[in-house]
Amino acid sequence: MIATIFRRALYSLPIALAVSLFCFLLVHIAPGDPINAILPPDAPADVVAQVKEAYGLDKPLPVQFGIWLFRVLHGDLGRSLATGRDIWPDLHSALANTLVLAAAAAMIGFPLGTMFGSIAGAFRGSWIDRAAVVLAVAGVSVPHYWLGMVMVVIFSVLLNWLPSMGASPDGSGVWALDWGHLSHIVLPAITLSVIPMGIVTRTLRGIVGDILNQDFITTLRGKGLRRGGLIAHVVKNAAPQALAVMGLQLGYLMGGSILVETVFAWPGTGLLLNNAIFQRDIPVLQATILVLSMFFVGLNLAVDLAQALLDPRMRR
Amino acid sequence: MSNLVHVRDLTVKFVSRDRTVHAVNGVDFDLDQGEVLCILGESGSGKSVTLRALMRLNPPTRTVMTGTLNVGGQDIITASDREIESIRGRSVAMVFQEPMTALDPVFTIGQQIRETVIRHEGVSKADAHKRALELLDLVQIPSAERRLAAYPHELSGGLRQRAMIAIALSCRPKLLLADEPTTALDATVQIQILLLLRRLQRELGMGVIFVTHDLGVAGEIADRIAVMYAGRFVEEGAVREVMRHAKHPYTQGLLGATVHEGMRGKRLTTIIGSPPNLANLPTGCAFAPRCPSADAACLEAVPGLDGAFGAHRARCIHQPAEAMA
Amino acid sequence: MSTTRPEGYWSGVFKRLKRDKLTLICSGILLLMLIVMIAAPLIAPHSPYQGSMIRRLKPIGFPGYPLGTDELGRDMIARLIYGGRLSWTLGISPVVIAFTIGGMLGIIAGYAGGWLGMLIMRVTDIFYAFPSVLLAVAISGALGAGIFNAVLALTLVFIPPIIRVAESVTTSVRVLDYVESARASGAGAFTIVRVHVLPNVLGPIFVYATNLISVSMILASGLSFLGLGTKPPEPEWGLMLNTLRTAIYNQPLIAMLPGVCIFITSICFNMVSDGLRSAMDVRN
Amino acid sequence: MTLAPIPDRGGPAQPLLLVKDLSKHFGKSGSVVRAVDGVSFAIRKGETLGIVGESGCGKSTTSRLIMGLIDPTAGEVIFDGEHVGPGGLSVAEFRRQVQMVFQDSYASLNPRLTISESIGFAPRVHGLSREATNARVRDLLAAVGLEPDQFAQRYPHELSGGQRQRVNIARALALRPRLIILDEPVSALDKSVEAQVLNLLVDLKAEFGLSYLFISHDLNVVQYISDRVLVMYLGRVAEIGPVDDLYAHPSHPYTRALLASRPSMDPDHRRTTPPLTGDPPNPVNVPSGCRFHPRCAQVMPKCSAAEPEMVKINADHQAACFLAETVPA
Repeated sequence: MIATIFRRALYSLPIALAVSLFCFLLVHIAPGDPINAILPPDAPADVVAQVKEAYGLDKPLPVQFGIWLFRVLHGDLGRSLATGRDIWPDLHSALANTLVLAAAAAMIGFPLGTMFGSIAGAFRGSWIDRAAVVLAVAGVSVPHYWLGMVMVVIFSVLLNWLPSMGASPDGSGVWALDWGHLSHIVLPAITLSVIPMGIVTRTLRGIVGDILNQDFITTLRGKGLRRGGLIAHVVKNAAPQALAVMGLQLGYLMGGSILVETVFAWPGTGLLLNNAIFQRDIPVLQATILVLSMFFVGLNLAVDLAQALLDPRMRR
Repeated sequence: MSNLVHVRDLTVKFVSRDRTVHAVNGVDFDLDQGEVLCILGESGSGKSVTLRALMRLNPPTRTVMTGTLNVGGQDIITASDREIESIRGRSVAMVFQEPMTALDPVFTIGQQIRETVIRHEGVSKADAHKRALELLDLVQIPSAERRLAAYPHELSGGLRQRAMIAIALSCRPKLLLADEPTTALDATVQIQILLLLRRLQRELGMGVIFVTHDLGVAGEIADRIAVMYAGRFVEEGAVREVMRHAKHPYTQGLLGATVHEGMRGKRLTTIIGSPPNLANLPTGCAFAPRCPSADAACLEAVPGLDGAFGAHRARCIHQPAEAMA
Repeated sequence: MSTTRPEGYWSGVFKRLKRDKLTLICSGILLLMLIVMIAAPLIAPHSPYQGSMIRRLKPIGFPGYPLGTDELGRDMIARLIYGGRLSWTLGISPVVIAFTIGGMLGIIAGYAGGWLGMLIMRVTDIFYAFPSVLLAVAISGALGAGIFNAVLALTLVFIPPIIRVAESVTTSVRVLDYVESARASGAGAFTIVRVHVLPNVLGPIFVYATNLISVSMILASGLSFLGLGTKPPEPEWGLMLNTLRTAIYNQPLIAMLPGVCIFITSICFNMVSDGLRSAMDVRN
Repeated sequence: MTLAPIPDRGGPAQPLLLVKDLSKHFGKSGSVVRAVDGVSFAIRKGETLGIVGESGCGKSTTSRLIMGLIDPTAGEVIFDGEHVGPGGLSVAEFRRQVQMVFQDSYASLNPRLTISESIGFAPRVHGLSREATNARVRDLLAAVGLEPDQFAQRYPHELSGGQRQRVNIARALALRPRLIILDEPVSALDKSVEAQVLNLLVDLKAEFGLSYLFISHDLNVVQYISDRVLVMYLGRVAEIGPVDDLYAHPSHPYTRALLASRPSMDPDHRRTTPPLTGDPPNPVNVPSGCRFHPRCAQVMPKCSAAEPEMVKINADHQAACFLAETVPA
């Protein structure tokens, strides 16, 4: 088992390295001299020279990558062009807010998707199944940024029940668990939960349907097991795959919340990214994407390990 | 009515939106306690469906059953789901063809035996575990304690099938149903499983219904053989009678087509054509289109089984001269 | 056995599709939208660009402007029709390009295997380490706004998943006995791929790609919504949704219209893709 | 181009196919699967050589190695006196002379091609004109007992298993090969259809002057169709000999066990004890010495120490067992 963990962790190392290479190159695919992507256009000449030296911009690309990676590994993600401040503290609080939002959306989307999907899979061809399929297709087809606006129109503009912007009543970027903050998270969380709900519904419908079609289900029925006994078998067989899908979806929620955060002005990584794009603040863009994708790589590894833990056939 | 199994005019249909498949079309037989009946037939003959009907294991939403079907005094067709569930695995148990897919891959062998015992006898987990150990011993699986903790994929094909049999025997059933249990196994393993089943049947005094396509396997284990074609028994009788003095042209054809020792250099007799479409059966004898001795009379009505129950009888109006296989 | 006329694979697929009403309705809607967009100059009552300060944000049903006007007083019908042209192009072209490139690479990886297949698949793995929205935003964010950059970014997002599907389908076909038997007949790799592999793998890859169109429509409009795709004053559904955000207090219904168009397109492509999949499934 | 039958070269005494020390090891160091390990045999002109063995014995891998569908780890294939490979008979030319029929009749046919296109594929690849190919396809369909007008334009899913296997045989014949490798060709068929296909194979062999390599797990079928039989166990040859001699006087304990495992077909003389216990072992960890020794009833101390050489029992019959003795002719 320990060997498995070690081997899989080892396999994600080159991936992590390649991901950081991609993020490093983002600065270089941006049009113009990379120095202009790192420094404001009005930076004095000596600062330009100093930064060129520090980043090794006059050296060949592989060396530059080495220097950049070294800095990143030591926690130096660079400075923002727009504010001139260190990126990490801002990114840190934004990351926390995104995590809160993603977790809230997952807590809505996953259980609902699991419920709809399992019921649909268990009763293939029934009206419940058809309703769940329509719901799932609608969930994955809806432009969620538009859905966010619809929610705002209905619940904020027309009914005036819930706030439409920000993460907290006082406008600060720090989230806490109380009613004021909760009311702010309701609309963005519901909006964000629609896609994972659709996907989890679809996947679980497939998984449960497939399991119920397997020969061993006939064996179990032949042993006289009642519904409760059967459910235990279905759950244990479905768990590894279901977990994998949910893990990936959690990652997509983290990385994909940019549109919803923009609609609701939620002070997370998405909003940070949006502002960075708007101000062409490439260092912030780079740092945010690096951190989010590293998170995703780690999540993938965790999902892999959890799967191996749950499925005896994958332990090797 | 003291038979363990009593079946009269059993039909099983699978109904879907597009078509109706007549899988079983009037099967009659009795089985006594301690008797072994082999249902012999080719793919699509309805032999597995008949077997599953005895436990009502065919897909519940699409299956329509009619006739009389009585197992251990319980009417299977009219019983409630709850009654069926308490019969399954307790008084009637089944062994399947492919143990790899018939066992749950993410539960250990031990868990899969214990849950059956606990389900039907409500014993403690420790007692169920003790029973599981005894059962592995009974089916001759060595180092039982270790094997109980193993998952199906960790066992060889032969051990998996033994584990499957242990599960089936876990509540000492009166009737064991076996659906081609040796077909997926290697030759040297097949004979081990056959001999094991024969010994267990004798020791436990079970009635056994054994479905196979292999005449040789039937010859090793059966007391009686029923030959099935297009959802009907076309011939039924004691194993020696059927194998040596087959009455029905289909059985004779099957015997002639089965390759065995001493046939080298001879031309094999074959049955021309292929089996009928079960969604669209002919009105008369279903075998008539392939039968060498068929005539117009064969197409008029389905021939009945001649003779009394338990006797050697065939569903043919011509009953051609007895032929040696 | 009856002597029915032999039936090819595709005629069977079409026969099954004809029975699937939902798929037919959705294809009909998509076809109708396509015709309207192609015939835009003939159908649109006004120019999509010409605005007027005195006609700003007129409600639905306003005389001469059945769907009202936007925040610059431009006719919503014209902008929605012309916007569809751009949105569809932005949504569909990345999938088409990715289908071509990714399909080719995936089939090569699946059929050739070896170091080449390994290389292709490992590079694909790297792209899988990014959530798709993030990847699209990262690439087009670094490249800057513009239609070309948005299409490029989305193409890069869709190539890896298509490669994976193409590779796995090809690998499963390659080991089938009929391909082995074609190899045993002495045919060259190119002939085998053309006659035996392509006809059996293109269908599933194509179905998967149609499924991606729905995602691509949402992402493409999303990029424009973020200001990364089209630039004003070009009409594009995502961009329109963004600029109309200011109007959600006084004309909420008009502000929602572009999103409705994206939603309908996306859901129809999804339904058609599902319908195709089950029609092409031989098990049915 | 006419794709005429290829004339014989070395005369009747020269074996049609000679396999020398063929090996295939899968996997990397640490867990090597020795699927085929030093297998040698000959197929004579006009004969049927049967290969029997249980799952994992390497019989299917052997057939794929001969066909060149997988690359051997070691060994050589000689066809009619000529080495197959660089410097000898080209693989393309070899494949014109050797063809294969697989077990799964459905997976063996491209679902998108008509029967006629499937059979005509190989001749077209080898440059036969469209007209000549069509004529040949019709001849072949007739030869395997399928009415050309009725079947040529059909698709595989419209045919029964037996009909599909006839099509596969026709396809294997399309290049006028001299040797056909049949890998479990009747195992997936019902008994009544199996007999039809076996009769057909016997007829075609005479009609086209073929030799067969017939692979099966079914001892009865192999006995029926073969002239000589080769028994494989865990990637090695256990015994090889003329069918009557081998079935009547098996010299290897494994062959004896295999033969004794067959159902008796006589309810009055049923088997009473299983000839072997346990399953065939996994080829990942092969036992030392004689690979059969852990299951062998007559095991001796030296069996686990050294691997037995092939012992000549008589002119044509050999077994790899220390207990096998030469019988004076």
